[in-house]
Amino acid sequence: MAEGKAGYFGEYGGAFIPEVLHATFEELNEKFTEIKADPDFWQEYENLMSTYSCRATPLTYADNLSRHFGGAQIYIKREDLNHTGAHKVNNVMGQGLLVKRMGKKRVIAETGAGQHGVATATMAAKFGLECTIYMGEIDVLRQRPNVFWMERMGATVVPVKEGTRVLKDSINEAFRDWVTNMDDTHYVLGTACGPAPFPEMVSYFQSIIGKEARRQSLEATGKLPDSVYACVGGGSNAMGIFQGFMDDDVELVGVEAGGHGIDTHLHASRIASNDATVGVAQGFRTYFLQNQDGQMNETHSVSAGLDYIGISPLLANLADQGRIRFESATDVEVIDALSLTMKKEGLIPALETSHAFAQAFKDAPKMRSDQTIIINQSGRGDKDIFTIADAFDDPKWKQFIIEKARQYES
Amino acid sequence: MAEGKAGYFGEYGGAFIPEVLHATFEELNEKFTEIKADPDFWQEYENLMSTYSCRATPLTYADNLSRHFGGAQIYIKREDLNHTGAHKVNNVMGQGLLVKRMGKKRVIAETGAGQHGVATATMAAKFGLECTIYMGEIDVLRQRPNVFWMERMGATVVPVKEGTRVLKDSINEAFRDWVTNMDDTHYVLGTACGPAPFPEMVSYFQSIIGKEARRQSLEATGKLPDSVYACVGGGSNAMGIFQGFMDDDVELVGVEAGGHGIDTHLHASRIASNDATVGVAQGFRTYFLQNQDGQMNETHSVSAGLDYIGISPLLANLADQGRIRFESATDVEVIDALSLTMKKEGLIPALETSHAFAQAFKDAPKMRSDQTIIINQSGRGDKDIFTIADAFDDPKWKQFIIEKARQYES
Amino acid sequence: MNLENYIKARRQQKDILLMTHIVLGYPSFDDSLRLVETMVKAGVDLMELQIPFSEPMADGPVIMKASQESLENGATLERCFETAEKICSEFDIPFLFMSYCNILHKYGFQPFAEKMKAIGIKGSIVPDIPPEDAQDYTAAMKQQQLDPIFLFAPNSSDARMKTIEKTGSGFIYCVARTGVTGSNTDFSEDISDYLRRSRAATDLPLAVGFGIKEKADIDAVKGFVDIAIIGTESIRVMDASGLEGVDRFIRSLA
Amino acid sequence: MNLENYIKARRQQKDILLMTHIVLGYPSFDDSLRLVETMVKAGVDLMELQIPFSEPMADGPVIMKASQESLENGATLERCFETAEKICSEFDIPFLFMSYCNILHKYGFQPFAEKMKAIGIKGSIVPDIPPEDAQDYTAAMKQQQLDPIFLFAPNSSDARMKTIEKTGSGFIYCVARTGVTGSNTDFSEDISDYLRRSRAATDLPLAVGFGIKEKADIDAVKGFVDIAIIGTESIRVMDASGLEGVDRFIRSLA
Ligand SMILES: Cc1ncc(COP(=O)(O)O)c(C=O)c1O
Ligand SMILES: Cc1ncc(COP(=O)(O)O)c(C=O)c1O
Repeated sequence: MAEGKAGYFGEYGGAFIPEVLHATFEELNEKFTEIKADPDFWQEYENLMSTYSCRATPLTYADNLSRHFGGAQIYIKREDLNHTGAHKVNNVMGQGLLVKRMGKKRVIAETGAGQHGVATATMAAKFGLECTIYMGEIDVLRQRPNVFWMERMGATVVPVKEGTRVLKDSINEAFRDWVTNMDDTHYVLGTACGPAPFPEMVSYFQSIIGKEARRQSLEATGKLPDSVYACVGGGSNAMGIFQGFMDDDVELVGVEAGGHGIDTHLHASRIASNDATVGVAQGFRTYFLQNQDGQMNETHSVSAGLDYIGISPLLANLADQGRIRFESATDVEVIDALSLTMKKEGLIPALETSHAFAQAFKDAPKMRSDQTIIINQSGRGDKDIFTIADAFDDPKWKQFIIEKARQYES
Repeated sequence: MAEGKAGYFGEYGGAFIPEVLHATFEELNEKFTEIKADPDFWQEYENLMSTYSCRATPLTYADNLSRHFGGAQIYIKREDLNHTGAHKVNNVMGQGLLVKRMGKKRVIAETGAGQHGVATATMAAKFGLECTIYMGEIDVLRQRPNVFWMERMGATVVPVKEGTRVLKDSINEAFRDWVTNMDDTHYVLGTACGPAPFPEMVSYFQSIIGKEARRQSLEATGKLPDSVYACVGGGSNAMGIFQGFMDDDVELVGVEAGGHGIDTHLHASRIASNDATVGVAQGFRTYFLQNQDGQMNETHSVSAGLDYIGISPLLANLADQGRIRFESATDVEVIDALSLTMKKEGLIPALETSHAFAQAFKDAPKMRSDQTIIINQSGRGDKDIFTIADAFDDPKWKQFIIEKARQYES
Repeated sequence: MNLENYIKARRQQKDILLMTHIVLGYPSFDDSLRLVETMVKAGVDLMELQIPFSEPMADGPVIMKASQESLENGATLERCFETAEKICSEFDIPFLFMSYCNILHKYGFQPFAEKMKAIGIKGSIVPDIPPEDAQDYTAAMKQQQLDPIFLFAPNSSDARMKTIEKTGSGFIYCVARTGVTGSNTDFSEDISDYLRRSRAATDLPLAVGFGIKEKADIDAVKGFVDIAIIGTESIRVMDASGLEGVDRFIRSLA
Repeated sequence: MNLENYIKARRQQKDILLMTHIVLGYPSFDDSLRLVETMVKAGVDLMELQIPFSEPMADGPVIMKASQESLENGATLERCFETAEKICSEFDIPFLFMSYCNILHKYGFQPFAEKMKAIGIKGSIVPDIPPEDAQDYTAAMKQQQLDPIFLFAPNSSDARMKTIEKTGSGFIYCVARTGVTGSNTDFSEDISDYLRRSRAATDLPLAVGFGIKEKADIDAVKGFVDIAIIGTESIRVMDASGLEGVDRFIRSLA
């Protein structure tokens, strides 16, 4: 997939890493090249995913939503059914197999919402690896349920007290660990960002989504979809599904976090807004939400998993090429889309995922009924209950928590 | 499967219902007979389950646990990967298709832990049915997260303030609704209990588990398992997997809730303890935990889904015949089994499910390494976080809840 | 004189008989005795004594709550029997037990029937035993010359009514509407069709219950049935205005 | 005189040179000026002025915290340039910028190099620009006769060292150990092998840093390298005992 200089996609990508990691990345690049060329590896990976998680994940026809909007036929790719509840596990298990090949004994990872942390802790338990998860202190406080599960699976969760104490800071901290322990440790990066080969490698493992979706679309409808929707944080689920349709006449739509609106600066839209500029940080070159000095901005989104400052270099490049349409959905639109999806289909998309639904719901009514779209349901929302209940401002939930707290305090 | 008198299994079963429901049950029996004889129906059911949920659910080889115990090879049937997180959805979607055939517009259900309620609310959303869920007031308070999701999916959750305000009382309340609204309403009973044809019908839909598991065992190991383990509440997941091996030389092991120990009366073991006697309640004849006057006892289990007073008439009969070995696992054993499974395999069985794991862990070390067992992982534990965190008495979780409560109160 | 004959004889003197209901042990066993006394003196013709059960599937909230409180106050089957025995010996109308299958089943249908006979109870109403599963129950009752009362529902077909009436004896309890006890029934609406079908289906006396709560309701069914049954309403009255209220209430129905 | 020659000339008079480090704007820009003054007076031979960056991937906790506080106090790139300009004009040793790629990239490598030249900064240390991606950066620096300093790590192979030394100029920064700044390095342990390999790989002067915090550490590397770099430790001393402490600390190293 890379073109031109290794590790670059157009002018994006690269590996801006301290010298001490050079050898580690050399090994990683070598092993990644090796497994890509090895059909047995992909077979091993598919076997693992079909016995440990539930791949192929289904493509669900959303008949009620389709009828409700009276436009395109809406299909939903069900990454939410994966073990641990999101597409993140695809990448993590793939890297886990790689770790085994490299003979390393320990994995580290960053996590924001906690989804990737849970997936990594799960993989580490399954593969018998030591595991440390870096998580911004603010996220540790917000996302206690995920911390709880990571710890119960034997991982050490380290609250990162530096910087803004959120996702990007946990990435910095993970790198700090790695430059100290690279000999026995692999850093399981959670999205299609970071220094090469991570963006390509994560996309490679996630491409299992698109491969399946393409085949399933043909089986279910006899043709390819007209449009495919995915939310875009770092970009891994989007790259995952888009890769199935890259060379086809299929519109690809990436939906970023619009937060309070892209005019407000309180968002995390790198491409859909005009607020981001090209920079080099966290090991790679891409569009970042940064100020004029090159300091990274704080971002905002109702979903913890989409508020990353940068975007996959692969997506930045595809945006330049006009291959992907980028849109954004505001917090309010997202909650509405989530609510409608629950009521109409009995599905609970994660808040991240609901961004893709929100945009699809804007477009579907304008399409013909013989057109079809696929929305990538990257994860399930039931682990977001604390956030979703707050988003709905549910009084009975609050009462429940207050009562529970009273029990604990007495 | 029925033998002798219709709706009876040995001396258990029957339909002890008020006259006003007679016609409703006649119709239900008729329709159930009809779909059982209709191969298209099963095909439609399998299609639905493979596109809306992720059937066939995988059979996962637990290599770490197998090695840890050094005995039998342990395989895990992954009902936890189902949409809504447990086997309950198999039954609910099956009944949903039946409701469509009967042309009814509304469904009602009882729920204890909330799992079956969530599954029913999900099905109702998907099928466009009105939905009322009865849930004991105590369970509503304990299981707020599930109530939250049911309501968000459009269901009305009615807290039952009668009786002991738990599962059995919500069943009574659901029947009270049904005797009033039987014309347009179907009662989606959640386990293999209740008046005929429910025990047989629920088991029929759940048999999809066993069908798959049998085939998958042959594929994965070239032979049938030596033993199959399932936890037993009402008995639906157990009947579901056991049916795949009923006529084979395979040991079937049902594990009931041992609570504080079967000598303490604080448990919910109907067969494994000597505390239950045959009775007629909630519409059917089986072993019940009741006092000498025939009043039902309160039961105890760490898991909300296993503390039912009765047991499936099919299982009671198979117990009489010696076809199933019944065991019990105490709360403490269950938490230990859960903890080990998380650490060794990255799997989070529900507390109910962990009973099956606990017994399997007692037996596996005594078996030969060329023997295999299957444990039915009926559900995932991450929705039990409030209960599991309490079971582990996790101080950081408590702190999190207390902080959250403070936010809400301010 | 058996129950059926008692009803038929009594009907010679009255257009319609009155059957009332209490929950044994609610509010207390002493109160149960006094309630019966009040009702009998006020002129009721027969009575149901409900033995509380922890899973009262067919009862509405009022009776359910009464049953539950009775059990919470420690009501045992033994206490119910003792009180029923006292009642039967002191008052000279027929008394029936009302309960759920499990109470009889756990005690044993035969011992239970023997006990009823010994106490002086004339029959039993058990709403969760359908005719199909009634054999042991009816056999035990009949052996003791007791009457197992069965129920018709508005949605029972003519054929079904035949089956039911063949299984039971004493009289037929016509449930006035679908649903549980204690809700309103609109007796001004036409339930005459249902009651006429019921009448045609059996030679047994007919009683009608579920939602009767004032004289007008009784008047509406007069001519169609032999007995009007007051269930929930008398508990409501008792809760609201005590024995005196009950006395006034029952007398107002005559 | 360019940086390399300055170092070589100075080494004629001293066994080993001392390079120290400050974070611009920490604790304040005024303090930065005073710190430089103290250090220069105490005899340091060259200094790194770190421009804080919000994502300091290679820094340890102490420098990271200093950077963050500087930014929180409102440090802008403009203020950093102004202060650096004042420093360069007032003190007569070579000053280098230390920062991360994005700071230069965002400003533009060429404008950044021009600015450095105008201010009087002699070179730059940017730990997250590897030789492979350094072309624009080094070209811009070299056009202004500035030195882009590159780093060796203990796990750099001989071949890799060759690549690195060809890309950079001024001197080579030998990272004493893996990990981030500010942790302990055991200089009594044998790092001589690594430093000997470094020496063999380049004719550029060698500096060693990461974990030097007392005279004994400096003595241990004397003879292997030309410059000892004090990074984190002087921030620690400043935090603990102010400018006076820093003065005492630097003098203790001579
Ligand atoms: C469910 C879900 N979807 C999407 C994302 C965004 O990540 P990416 O853009 O890499 O898919 C996350 C990140 O946490 C997530 O949890
Ligand atoms: C995950 C899970 N397993 C098992 C059970 C017990 O039910 P059954 O015995 O019908 O499978 C429940 C009931 O709520 C459940 O949620």
